[in-house]
Amino acid sequence: MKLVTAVIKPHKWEDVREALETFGVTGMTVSEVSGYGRQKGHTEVYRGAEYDIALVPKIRIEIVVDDGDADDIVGIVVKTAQTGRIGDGKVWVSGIETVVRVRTGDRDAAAI
Amino acid sequence: MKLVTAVIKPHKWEDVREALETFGVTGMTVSEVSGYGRQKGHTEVYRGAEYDIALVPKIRIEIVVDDGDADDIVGIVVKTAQTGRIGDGKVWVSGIETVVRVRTGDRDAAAI
Amino acid sequence: MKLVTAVIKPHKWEDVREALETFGVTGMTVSEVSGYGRQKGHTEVYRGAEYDIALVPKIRIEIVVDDGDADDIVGIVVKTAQTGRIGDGKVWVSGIETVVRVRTGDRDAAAI
Amino acid sequence: MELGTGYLAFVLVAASLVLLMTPGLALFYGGMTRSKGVLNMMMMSFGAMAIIAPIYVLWGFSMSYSDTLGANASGSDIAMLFANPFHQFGLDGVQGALGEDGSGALITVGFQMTFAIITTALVSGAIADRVKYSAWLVFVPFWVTFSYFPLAHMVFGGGFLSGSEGGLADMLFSGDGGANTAPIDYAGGTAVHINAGVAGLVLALVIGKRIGFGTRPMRPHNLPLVMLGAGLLWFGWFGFNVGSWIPAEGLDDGTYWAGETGLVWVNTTVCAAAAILGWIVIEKIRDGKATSLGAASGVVAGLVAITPACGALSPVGSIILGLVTGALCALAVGLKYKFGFDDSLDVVGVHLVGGLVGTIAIGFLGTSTGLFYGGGIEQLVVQTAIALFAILWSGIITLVIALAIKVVIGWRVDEDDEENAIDSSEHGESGYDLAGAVGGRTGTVPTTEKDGI
Amino acid sequence: MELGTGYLAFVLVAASLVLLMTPGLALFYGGMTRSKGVLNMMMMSFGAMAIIAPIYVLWGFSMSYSDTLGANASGSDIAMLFANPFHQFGLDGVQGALGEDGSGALITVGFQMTFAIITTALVSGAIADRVKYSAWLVFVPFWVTFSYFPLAHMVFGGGFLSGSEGGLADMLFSGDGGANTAPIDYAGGTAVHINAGVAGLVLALVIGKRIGFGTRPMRPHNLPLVMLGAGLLWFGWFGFNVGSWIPAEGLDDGTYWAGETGLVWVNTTVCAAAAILGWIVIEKIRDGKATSLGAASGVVAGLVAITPACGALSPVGSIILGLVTGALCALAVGLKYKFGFDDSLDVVGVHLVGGLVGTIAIGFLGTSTGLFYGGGIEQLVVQTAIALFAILWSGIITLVIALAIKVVIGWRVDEDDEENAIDSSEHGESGYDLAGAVGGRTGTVPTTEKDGI
Amino acid sequence: MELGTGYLAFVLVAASLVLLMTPGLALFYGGMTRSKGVLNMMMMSFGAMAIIAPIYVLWGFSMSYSDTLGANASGSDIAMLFANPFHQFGLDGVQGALGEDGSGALITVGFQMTFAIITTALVSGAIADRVKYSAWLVFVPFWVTFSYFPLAHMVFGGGFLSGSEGGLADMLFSGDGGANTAPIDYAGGTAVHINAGVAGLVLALVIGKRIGFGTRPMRPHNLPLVMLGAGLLWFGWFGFNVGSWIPAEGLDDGTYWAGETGLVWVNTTVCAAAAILGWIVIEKIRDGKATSLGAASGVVAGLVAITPACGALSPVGSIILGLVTGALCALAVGLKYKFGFDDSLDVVGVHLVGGLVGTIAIGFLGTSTGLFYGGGIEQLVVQTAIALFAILWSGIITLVIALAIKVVIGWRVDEDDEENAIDSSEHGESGYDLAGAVGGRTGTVPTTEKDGI
Ligand SMILES: Nc1ncnc2c1ncn2[C@@H]1O[C@H](COP(=O)(O)OP(=O)(O)O)[C@@H](O)[C@H]1O
Ligand SMILES: Nc1ncnc2c1ncn2[C@@H]1O[C@H](COP(=O)(O)OP(=O)(O)O)[C@@H](O)[C@H]1O
Ligand SMILES: Nc1ncnc2c1ncn2[C@@H]1O[C@H](COP(=O)(O)OP(=O)(O)O)[C@@H](O)[C@H]1O
Repeated sequence: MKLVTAVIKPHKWEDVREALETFGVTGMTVSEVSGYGRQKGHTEVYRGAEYDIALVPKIRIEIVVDDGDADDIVGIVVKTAQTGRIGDGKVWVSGIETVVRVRTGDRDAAAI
Repeated sequence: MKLVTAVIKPHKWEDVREALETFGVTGMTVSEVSGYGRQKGHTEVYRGAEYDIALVPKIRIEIVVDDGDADDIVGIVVKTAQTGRIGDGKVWVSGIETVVRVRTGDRDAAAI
Repeated sequence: MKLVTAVIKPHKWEDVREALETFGVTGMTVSEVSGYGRQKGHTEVYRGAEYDIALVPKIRIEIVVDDGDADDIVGIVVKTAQTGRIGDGKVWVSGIETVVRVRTGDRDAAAI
Repeated sequence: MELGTGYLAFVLVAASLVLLMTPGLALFYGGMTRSKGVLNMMMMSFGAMAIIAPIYVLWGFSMSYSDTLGANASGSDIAMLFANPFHQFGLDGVQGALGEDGSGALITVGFQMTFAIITTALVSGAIADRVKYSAWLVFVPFWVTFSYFPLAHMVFGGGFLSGSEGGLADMLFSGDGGANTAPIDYAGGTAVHINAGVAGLVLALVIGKRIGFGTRPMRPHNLPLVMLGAGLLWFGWFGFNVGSWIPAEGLDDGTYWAGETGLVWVNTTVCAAAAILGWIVIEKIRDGKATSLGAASGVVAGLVAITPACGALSPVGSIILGLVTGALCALAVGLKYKFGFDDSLDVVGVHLVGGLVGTIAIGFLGTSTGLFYGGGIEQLVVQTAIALFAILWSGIITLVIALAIKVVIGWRVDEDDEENAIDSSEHGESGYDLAGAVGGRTGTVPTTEKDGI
Repeated sequence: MELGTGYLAFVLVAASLVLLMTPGLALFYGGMTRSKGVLNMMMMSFGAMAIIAPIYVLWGFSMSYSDTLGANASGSDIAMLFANPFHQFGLDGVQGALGEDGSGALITVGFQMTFAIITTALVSGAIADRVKYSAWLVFVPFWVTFSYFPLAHMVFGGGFLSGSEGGLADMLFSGDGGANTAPIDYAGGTAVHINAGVAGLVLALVIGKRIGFGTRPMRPHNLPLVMLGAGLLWFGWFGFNVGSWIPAEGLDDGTYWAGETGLVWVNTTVCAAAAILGWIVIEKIRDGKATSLGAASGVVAGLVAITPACGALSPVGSIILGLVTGALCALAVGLKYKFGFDDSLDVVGVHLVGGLVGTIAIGFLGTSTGLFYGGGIEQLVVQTAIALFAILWSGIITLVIALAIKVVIGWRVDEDDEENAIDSSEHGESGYDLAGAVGGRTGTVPTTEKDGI
Repeated sequence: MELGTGYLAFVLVAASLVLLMTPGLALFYGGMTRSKGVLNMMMMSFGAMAIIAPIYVLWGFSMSYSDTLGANASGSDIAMLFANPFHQFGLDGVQGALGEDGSGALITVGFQMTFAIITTALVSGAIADRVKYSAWLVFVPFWVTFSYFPLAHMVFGGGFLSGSEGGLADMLFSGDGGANTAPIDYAGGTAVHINAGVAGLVLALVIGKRIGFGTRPMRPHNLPLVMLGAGLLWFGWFGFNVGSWIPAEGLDDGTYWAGETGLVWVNTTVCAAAAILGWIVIEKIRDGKATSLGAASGVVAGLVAITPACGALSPVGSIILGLVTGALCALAVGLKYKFGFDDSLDVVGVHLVGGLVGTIAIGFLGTSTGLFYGGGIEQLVVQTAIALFAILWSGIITLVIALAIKVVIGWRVDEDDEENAIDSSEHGESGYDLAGAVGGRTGTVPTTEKDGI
């Protein structure tokens, strides 16, 4: 099994979700995170004191997938989340040893 | 060392924590995330406009453990977080190369 | 490629970011999480009812790095985030198979 | 000085202030629930506004006051308990409609209407996070009609709990036609606070506990909202207490009005302030820390206690009442854990206890007739008697309505919905969506086929 | 009873209440936007306050009222539309400045000033989350000067939409000098609500939709804030309606004032309450659930509808008006999806529709002249005529100003900034930073070289 | 027109409005701190309410006003500085208690009490997020007693800073018994704002900076709360300024009252509005963007400046004052970074600077005696003199109290607690728990063994 982790722009989340659903991904875990990178943040000013807000909001998606699907899924995310502008995010893949569905105790392929 | 990642229902968090504590887990890192899966979200209506809220709140737990404990810990989480209803969540295990305790610089088994 | 995950005290975030920037890390993904461990939480009291708040706020940082940089980066985080007091956090390293930059489709070393 | 339009201008403002108390209460209560129930909590208050205002015009005013303000009642016994709901149905015959001689009767209607609303809304604090909204909307009109309007008539409308002939005080302390020791309840310790507090207790018992009560954390989700609510309640309470001044024979000129309203204003303020102190001192001793929830609760407890007493005490007496009430209520809110009833937001601990303390304290601290000022025991007995009667009346009426609703439609939402979020299951909404730039971390397209008109 | 200082004391309070409505509106609107636009939304209201208050002193009052309250107008035709802005420029010659004979004229100036502010602020709800703040600040003075001041003059200042000679009603229903059927608009159904509603519609059309309108979720980010805003608006509306009483010849004593203000107060309250019911009943039927946003919207819709009608209806008539308005507005807010214009926070569905319903309902429900009370068709025709005229006036003026701004400076912010967060791009701020102990999850050192003075 | 009850009805409302300012301030300040200190910040305001209201009844009123409102003072020199605290201790002998001739004295007591509360609460903005709550609760009674009551006596109670014989103005500008140029301070530029501003500065210096001041981000955590607070402050300020009208000999009828209160109302509003403009224009020029924090701050700065001047300026003069004050305060809030003192929420930049500008501007813009209106230099000198005296008095008194507390119990909380969260360490609470359905992301079972009564 593989774990695909994607960090994308927030307003791309809906598109990515739909594309993945179409492909057949039935589940994922999503969190709101902040990104730091080439895309610079912005400046805020409170009573004349400037704050350099380095972080930009991102959505982080974790998808546990069958080994064979990982590449396709990375491809789909990259394609759908792409705007071509700095800050589109990253996707990475790591191996996992096992995954269990809490409800049933099913393992691996049966668990996702 | 292994990393056990569990995504569970929020109201099970207390039970899971207690069961893990009893087993001897001394630390974990917890975050609030949203889950997408078989368990469907709900509908919200604002001035007649319907929103299909696809995501449901989940708790995500990360536990770095000794290789030998991973199976037991997965078992405990699955047992305690189970309600038998759709949406109970997933637990997955991946290998990690090293872990360091920031306070002391201790590594691996000594770090957790 | 490696993934370095660090869980640190919130008020150390700025220092860690600066140190990593100096070292040459150009990107990372940050989230607000809660930690459970030796550092105990605190007690809150609402109309006489006591709540044992077990979790303490932490910052979680994920950095995808070249294999060769992982150790240095762990070292930098440990050094900068250290206060010597309980609750300084953990850093762990795991292997990842690939990383892609969404904007360009570049892979691995070129992606970070 | 003539009473003039200044007095009526103040009552107009007072009515507006008391109306504001209900949204204020919605914030006070809403901030205290868990975030998944904030809207349901606030909607109970808004629902009370929606239903009671029209009812008050239709039969509420008539049932509370028509005998005394309109034509005379028949003098029958039942008229000691409530007035004829149909006598001035729809405000028929109440003077002040356009083009008529004014006399300000409609100003009074407005002012009294707001009391009926806030009293009912107060009850909702006992049953947070677990009740069908429809059940609440059914409860409201029955309860206000059978518990509040009668008690308002008895206390303010010349009925059984006022000083009137044939009333409770008359039974106790007037022999053959002599003047009795009139009960003192300036702005509603009995009809408002004891009434709401008892109703809260009965509902909490009939409806049962929230899932996880006493075992899962249920802490306030937004304390600045609670403090804002407390601030608005304090502000509104000036309408409540100061606006309750009524011209009595021989005491109806502007000079007397200025003297008494000034006293009521000062008493109201210092009692609330002192009750903050009373509450947080107990907290400091018991829990080690003075909390903001304690301060906000102290404000309300002090205001509750001074409600019946605001015209009868001296400012120094009001400080004492505040200190005592704050301390007692701070202790009383723990009772629900001891006895195991889930009065979620402490309607009992604050309104029943505070209302009792304030009502009975007049027997001690009242400057004309209180024990500490050389008065006899009579006032204390009368005050205790009206408090007990209000407990009985409210308890029985509430129990009957609550059980009827339990049997006929049921009170509780589905267990799953309660666990998940009552805001979502009952109202199809969630209180907050604060995530920075995501604009809703969730959700898809609004169904634009929805047709509108 | 003499009118005395009580009447003026109430107007002073009323002015303060109406002033509070604008921050209340800022909360009501602000809570309804996405979190990334809450500050921009609130700033539109605060900007209206900043600009209009000084303008009102400079030429606003003069342009609305100088002919009638100051010296006489020339009686020219243009004087039916607006008064001379320079006649009392800077309040020159308005009595009541220090040391002069008072007469309360400045109290009236204050009261009327707040109407100009809130009316303009209402418009901003139609254009949430996408407009340059500078464009809004340019729009405000032009719109208030050419749309609001003239309509205020026409309706309240004895101009074309009042019952005056040569006015619209006079054209319709007075033959040779006989009395006409005077239009009824107690506190501004036309000049305030229809005016703001039409302006909102025109702006929404000229400026265009938010990116993602109808396809991306845009739900309210903070509903307790919305309900708080609704509560403050309700409270402030007592100033708006009750404070609008004006002594008329022969009806200028305190008794009449007390009668009518009491009626207005009660009507205002029951109409708002009934409109909650009307709104949530429709929701229950259509969507299955009564929402808090619906209740808050019902409050405002009911208050809008009763604004012109509050002195002309009976309390029971006001309940009916509330029920109808609540239901109609609940249906009307769906229109924007059907017709595809992005009136973001439903200024059209609530203020235009509510204002029309209230203005026209007087033709049916008015107790003196309404159809249901045996009046003829005249009042209904007159009411419809003034409503249509207000729509036309506001529509044309707004269109001209909106197009001019579009051409000269442009309305929309950069697309990226709109996607990202308008609060950040236009104001350099973000609404919330709630993260527990982080103290800002982001950010570096404030630039301490900033020099201050 | 007689003054009648209308005037007193307004003062009752005004007292209520000013009371509301303190919760309003708690929101304004609370929203500006980091989220981990919001409750502590709000509790400083609520603590001021809790302590000062009772104190005011006990000795505050007597110490401020007893000589002038009660029996005559001895005429001694000290009586120029403060009145006898024991003369009317507990309001003993203040007329208006129940059954007495009213005359409204207690209404005045209530009104003045609220001034003492808000003035003290203002100070807390300078010391956010780092002070032991117990130290604050000790500071409050000493400061209000030795700094506020005397200054109130001097300015409002006929003492050293009023126009009285033997006063500062008399020393400067009256030769042998001739009339002096009376200082003008309508509602408290000196006693309230300069006093609070100086106290804030002294405390900030004595107590020291927050850990991380100038190096770590410390931005407002909830700006809608700040804007709500600003809105409530504006609303309450109508009570503050308009309610400060006092009948003077020969100027005590209703007509005069109506004229002057109208002027004060309009001046208050336009000055606040213009100060928004002044502030955001500076921001636009300096920082490139108009911020909501700037607008909210402008509101308060404008209100501060008009406080002393509201009865002395024309509406156009008030607009000018607002523009100037808004701009100056926008620049002044940067000073703390330059000089390195941590006046956390800018009590100095807003209240001291705004108070000085308003007080001194009367010397230029006062319509009777100001330089720009052909008056001499006297008024300007007198205004400057009273401002300087207030700075001195407040500075010395505050310094003594602050140092005493530093030595005896210490001001600062533990460093760890400050880093972590003062809300938790001082009050055992946290402001928000908004996490969707978790109901507290943290926490275990409430200790149900807690016993209650
Ligand atoms: N080395 C990294 N490890 C983890 N996350 C990263 C890394 N570099 C970038 N990111 C994430 O990807 C996001 C986009 O990166 P950025 O450098 O801004 O743009 P781009 O990927 O288009 O070059 C960042 O906001 C951050 O969340
Ligand atoms: N493939 C997946 N990868 C990551 N997380 C998943 C995946 N599938 C499900 N999840 C997580 O598990 C939760 C429960 O999954 P769901 O399909 O709703 O129910 P169940 O696990 O009982 O079949 C989801 O809300 C989501 O957070
Ligand atoms: N086994 C673990 N797995 C994952 N995270 C852990 C683990 N142990 C501790 N942590 C994280 O590290 C933080 C610090 O750990 P703690 O035991 O409190 O102190 P220390 O690391 O100084 O001994 C915790 O708050 C938690 O977020």
